[in-house]
Amino acid sequence: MPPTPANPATGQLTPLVEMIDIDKAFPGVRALSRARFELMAGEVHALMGENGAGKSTLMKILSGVYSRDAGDIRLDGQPVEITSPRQAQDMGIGIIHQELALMRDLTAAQNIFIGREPRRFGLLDEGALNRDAQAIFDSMNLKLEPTVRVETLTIARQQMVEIAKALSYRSRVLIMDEPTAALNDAEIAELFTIINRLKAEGVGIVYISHKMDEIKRISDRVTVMRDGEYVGTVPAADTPIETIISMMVGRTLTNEALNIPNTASAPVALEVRNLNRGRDIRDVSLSVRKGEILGLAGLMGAGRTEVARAIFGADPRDSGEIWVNGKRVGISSPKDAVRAGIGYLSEDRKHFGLATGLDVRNNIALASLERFVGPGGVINDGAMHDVAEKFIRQLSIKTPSDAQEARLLSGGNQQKVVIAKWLLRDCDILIFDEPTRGIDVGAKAEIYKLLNALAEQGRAIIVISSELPEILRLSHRIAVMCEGRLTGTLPGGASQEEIMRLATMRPSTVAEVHHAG
Amino acid sequence: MTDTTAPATKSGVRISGAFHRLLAFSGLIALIVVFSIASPNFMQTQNVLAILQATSVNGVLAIAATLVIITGGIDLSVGTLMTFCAVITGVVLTYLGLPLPLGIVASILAGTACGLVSGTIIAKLKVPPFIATLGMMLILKGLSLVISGTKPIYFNDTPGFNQIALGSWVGTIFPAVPLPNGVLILFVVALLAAFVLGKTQLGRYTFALGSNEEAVRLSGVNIDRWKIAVYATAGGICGVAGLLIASRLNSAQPALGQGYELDAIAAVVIGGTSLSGGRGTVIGTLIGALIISVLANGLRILSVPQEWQTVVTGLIIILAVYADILRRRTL
Amino acid sequence: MTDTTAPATKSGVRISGAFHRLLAFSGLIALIVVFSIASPNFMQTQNVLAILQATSVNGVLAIAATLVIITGGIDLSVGTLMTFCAVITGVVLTYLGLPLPLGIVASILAGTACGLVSGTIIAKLKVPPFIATLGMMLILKGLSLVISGTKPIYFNDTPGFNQIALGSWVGTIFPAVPLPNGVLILFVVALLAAFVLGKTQLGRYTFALGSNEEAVRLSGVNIDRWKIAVYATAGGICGVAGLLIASRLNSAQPALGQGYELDAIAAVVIGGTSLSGGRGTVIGTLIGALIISVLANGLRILSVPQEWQTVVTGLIIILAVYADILRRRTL
Amino acid sequence: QDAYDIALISKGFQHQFWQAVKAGADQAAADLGVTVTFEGPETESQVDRQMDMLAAALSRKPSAIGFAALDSQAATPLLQQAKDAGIPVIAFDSGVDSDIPLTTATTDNVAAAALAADVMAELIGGEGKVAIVAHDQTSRTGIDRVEGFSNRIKEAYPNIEVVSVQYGGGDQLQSTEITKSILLANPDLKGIFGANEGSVLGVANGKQELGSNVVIIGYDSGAAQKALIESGVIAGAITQNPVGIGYQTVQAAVSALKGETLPAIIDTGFYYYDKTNMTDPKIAAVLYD
Ligand SMILES: Nc1ncnc2c1ncn2[C@@H]1O[C@H](COP(=O)(O)OP(=O)(O)OP(=O)(O)O)[C@@H](O)[C@H]1O
Ligand SMILES: Nc1ncnc2c1ncn2[C@@H]1O[C@H](COP(=O)(O)OP(=O)(O)OP(=O)(O)O)[C@@H](O)[C@H]1O
Ligand SMILES: [Mg+2]
Ligand SMILES: [Mg+2]
Repeated sequence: MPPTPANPATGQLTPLVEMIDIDKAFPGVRALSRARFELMAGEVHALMGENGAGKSTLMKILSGVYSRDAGDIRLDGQPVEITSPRQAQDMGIGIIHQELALMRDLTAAQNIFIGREPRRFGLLDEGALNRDAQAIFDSMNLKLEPTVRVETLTIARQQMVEIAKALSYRSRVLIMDEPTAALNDAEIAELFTIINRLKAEGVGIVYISHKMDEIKRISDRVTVMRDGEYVGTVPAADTPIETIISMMVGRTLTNEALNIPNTASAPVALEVRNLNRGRDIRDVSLSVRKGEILGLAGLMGAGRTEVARAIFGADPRDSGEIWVNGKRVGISSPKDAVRAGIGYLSEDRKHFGLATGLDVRNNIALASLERFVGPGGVINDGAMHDVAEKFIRQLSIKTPSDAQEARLLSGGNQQKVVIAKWLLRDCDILIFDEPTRGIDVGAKAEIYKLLNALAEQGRAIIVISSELPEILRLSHRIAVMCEGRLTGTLPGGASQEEIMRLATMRPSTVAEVHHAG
Repeated sequence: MTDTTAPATKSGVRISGAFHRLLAFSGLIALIVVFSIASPNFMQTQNVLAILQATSVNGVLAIAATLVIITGGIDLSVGTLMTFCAVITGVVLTYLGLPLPLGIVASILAGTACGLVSGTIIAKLKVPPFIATLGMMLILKGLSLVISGTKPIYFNDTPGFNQIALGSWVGTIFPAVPLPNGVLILFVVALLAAFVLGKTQLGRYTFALGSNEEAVRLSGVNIDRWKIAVYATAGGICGVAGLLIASRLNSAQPALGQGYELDAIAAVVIGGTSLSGGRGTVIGTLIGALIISVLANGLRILSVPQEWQTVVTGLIIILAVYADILRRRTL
Repeated sequence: MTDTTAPATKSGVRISGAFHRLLAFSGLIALIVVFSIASPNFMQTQNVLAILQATSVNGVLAIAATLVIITGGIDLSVGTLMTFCAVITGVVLTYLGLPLPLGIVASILAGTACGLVSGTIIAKLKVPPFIATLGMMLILKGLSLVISGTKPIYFNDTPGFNQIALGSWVGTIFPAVPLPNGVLILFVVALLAAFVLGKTQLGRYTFALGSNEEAVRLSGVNIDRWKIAVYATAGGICGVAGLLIASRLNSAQPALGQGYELDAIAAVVIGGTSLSGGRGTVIGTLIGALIISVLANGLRILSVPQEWQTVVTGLIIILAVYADILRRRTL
Repeated sequence: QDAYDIALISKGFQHQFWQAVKAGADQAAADLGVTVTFEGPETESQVDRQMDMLAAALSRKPSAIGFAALDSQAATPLLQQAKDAGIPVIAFDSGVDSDIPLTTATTDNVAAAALAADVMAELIGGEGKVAIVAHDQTSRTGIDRVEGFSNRIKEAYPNIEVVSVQYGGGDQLQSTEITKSILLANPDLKGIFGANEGSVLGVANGKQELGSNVVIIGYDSGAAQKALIESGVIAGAITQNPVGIGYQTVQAAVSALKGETLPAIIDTGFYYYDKTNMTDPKIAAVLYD
């Protein structure tokens, strides 16, 4: 470990948190091996590593979720034992978990203050509860009703609720495990304002993310892990991104530009005409050609996910037609869509993507099980195993075997499993909603390559992403949505500013209706 | 379990949902209308009181089950716990000859204590609620027989004991409404339970546990303690049911109670509470319990042969719940 | 419901888990050891056969329940469906005087058809499984009484009918092992069910549905069809149970069956299958069913008074499951 | 004038014994031109369910009520209600501890079970071990028959020991398993008394499954039990006169409605029957299928 630098802001030398030589093993998996980490007060310390490197595990140990097998934890230089989340909270350690841990049947405000409800005369004071939650939302510039049930929120909004909840603890140490994975630029900017404010107040922040640009923007130091081991700690400002990446993956990645062929003359594979659904989708029409990747951009809540789900038949639509390869198709459920050759990767892998209790192999095969069925309905597990192994290699899914239960994988690796499921299904038309959510740089590049290859084979692909660079890098064309409407379509080489202009182009009538409702 | 309840019905007491709640009565109202037309005897005061009286014990048990089911658990022991509490009351009042208030306290304490034990086995030993309460059901069933010597214990020496369920405090004030105390007690228990669920920390954690237990734990809440508290509260409510049934029969019948858990859970589920936890209402449970007893009473009043009563009950339970699902979907 | 099963035990039949499975017998083995020491009569061949025979009906019902529970559903109708199938067999063989094979087919078909109806109500009408199968339980109970005229139907005119459960094909080949056919049939059903669960598409979707139904739907799978198929399969298995019980009693007893669902579900849960779905094994269920019948038999052999039998059964069920939890935790 | 509407609330419904009572009641209804309904709870422990049935019957305003009380004390308030409404009440099967019922059509279960004990003693030669498989530990009939049998043994046959009393809920399958355990635990067992139809059928089943030659005394009749007595699996059984109970209850109700006076007790009698006297018209008349 390099010598600990003095905190630039305070000049204080005792670290707020020290984790030394932490070991942790799960059945069949060595998650951490002599892992180290150090956090100063008033510092944003990025924790980096590939999917499955052990970042979440290390932070779960710090926040009392897991117990460590070996190693020391020091707080303000004093050795401590952290045995429960409650104890971590009492020590001033707060965490935003990577896998959202919300109570779906409760409201946003009830979630935020769970365990610390304001009371009057011994009874719950819902008024105060909602006011307090509203105050936090206001401080985050977040427009959200405290009384909305989190189950009805999109994953991005749920993420914002988690952030609000973590802020409400006023912790000295705040761990953020991929807080921006589901967020859009605007919300990320908002989050960074908050982080800077906390930093100024002397809070130590652990920041985990796979978005490399954020690391430069927000962090002071970067610690890199690989395979559960400590690789090194470097100052963020004067370390090139390439160096950090090579520390993460153990080699240098070449960032090849993707060649984007012209598809303007190819036949239209999917056409959506005048799609409507309540207030979320208003008269959306779009089309994708064979061999084309259409990026779908927009701010949080623009309705992109809603459009995708409506096309896929996951939600009923009020009106609108769907045409595949020039033929109108009736889609009223996902099975119709899949039969018509459409696949949809959900943005919410935990609830809509992964059968968490099944193993990796069966999750990958879930949408294509018929392929492995022999006479008498008997499954050919050998063939399934071979296919699963292929994807495990191709997407470098970190798992002890293809028989590991999906829920035991790290977040990014779970995402890869869901992607593999749709790659295996081999649909003519693929709708990928936030496909690289939580995926590390190396694997991201691999997925971009795969998507490109699929397009070259003549597949039509729609990519919904909150990361503009991703949209710009992948898309032949970019459609932009705002408040349920399609506000414009741009060519692949469009600038970020053009996209943002369309993404915020809200017709006054729309705004009125929205606020009235 | 598959959750088929729509977002609209949910936690606690809330005024905004009042209209919605009213609609939920529709299945019940349809039954009442049909039976009223079919038989002139159905809507007579005496019969209405008989229906309410028949609802009281199952209603109270169902409220206990509601609390537990909202946490995502299940309580199979409600029926035999009720009996056990009745037997304890019998021991206190008849065998020991202690005064009535002590008998009442004993019943509720015994219920709470047994709930505490179930809750502890579930929370601390991590035994699934189904097994823990199945075990409790059998243990209590046996103990009731042991303690009572397999004989009913009569309350003949405690005059006024049968007034707990059969008297009518309301009737003494408003002679026109001779509401039996048993029914009054059911309503009071329902109000209290709705209040606890909607307004107290215990209620909040009840919903939270059923919604995502792990998330509650990660939020630093002592989930064991609250879970135990829920089972203990449910146990106490079963103690009330024990008093009701003992008072109604003027005796503690030690062999009764098994099988009652199914009716209680059925009332809860008919009332729209999901067995997967996280959502549920006391008023829904009351409606569910009423549907069950209106159905039983109505079919009897119409002199439907007993084997057909069973068939029709099964059909109507499915239809009532389906109607409720349709209503929510179109809302 | 809280999921307390550890990662190690999960879907299907897998060889790597064989050792682990063996350990799961420990609770059962402990019981057997204790009873063998306590009574010299316990381990006699005849008593062992009696225990196995006593497991056969509940074991088959529990296997049916296992399938449904793995999907995250529940089937309360297994007991009365069994009876209904027995009555149908009675009608076919005794009232209509048709040959034996038709009676067998009729029972299994009747079970499958009823399962199909339950499954359709659940999948298409979105009625919660608890309600749909509760309704079915009542409907079938009533119909059994109606069809049979509330009288047992005897199979005296069908010689050989009672050989289905009581004969011993194994015994005719190996006279030293007079295994009753009922037990053989239980094992065959278990093997088939384990095969279906572990090796077929139906089995795969059974686990997938219980693990995350919505994810399966969004994978383009026709979940309704598979869900219905699971309930229909479970129904068919109940048809087998109907044959077993009818053959054992040489009659279709229309009033029997209610309450059997609790024993069946208990066997499933004692066997480590989680009521929240997604995991479970047939072998676990068999062990669960055996624990229940060993316990009942052993306590009777020891002439423990009945009320204490109940208490001890309750205690031991909790302890057995707790021991299993400890074992998994330390694995 | 409308035909009389008589509501019978019994202790059970599905058991063949109660179906025989119902058959008698239906017969009387046909003979006397009245209508009867017949209802009973699932098990004989469900006292409160029986109260709900009685309450619903009262709401129907029947002309008369026939009532077989699971617990007569518990029913007192509702019976009072019937009396106040001027609805005559006839008790049947077992007595109701109250002066409200105008008469009771009943069998003396204690005496009947004692008769079973006497026969048993004779058949096993006055010594050895016997067991009882009964239907219910707490219901009146269960208690009376178990006590009637075992008290008689204790008083009159010092060399006979009742080694086990177990309860199978009247469920044949459960009674079968119970019987097998008893037989296996007591290889020298001489006899078993099955205290109701479901129990004794289970006992016979268990005996046959184990190939034992234990002496069985049964209770009630029914086609299966009669066949088993015929074939010698069961030595013989006590029969009450359930058809008669049903018939006489309805008849008494009609008499009461017509203002006739009734005897305090209508003893419907009980008999021991076996292969030898089954076809005796007096016996055959009280047996049911
Ligand atoms: N409960 C568990 N049981 C078994 N293995 C586990 C468990 N939790 C984590 N692992 C394994 O430990 C390793 C580290 O996982 P961890 O979640 O810490 O990775 P991560 O660095 O956060 O990855 P990601 O970027 O994908 O979130 C992974 O291989 C994962 O599969
Ligand atoms: N202020 C708000 N509070 C709660 N829900 C909102 C709000 N604004 C929008 N929504 C909901 O967000 C949903 C639209 O989000 P959707 O996920 O379809 O959009 P998206 O463009 O994919 O955004 P995201 O980036 O969040 O995935 C609608 O269901 C809408 O009702
Ligand atoms: Mg992680
Ligand atoms: Mg989205």
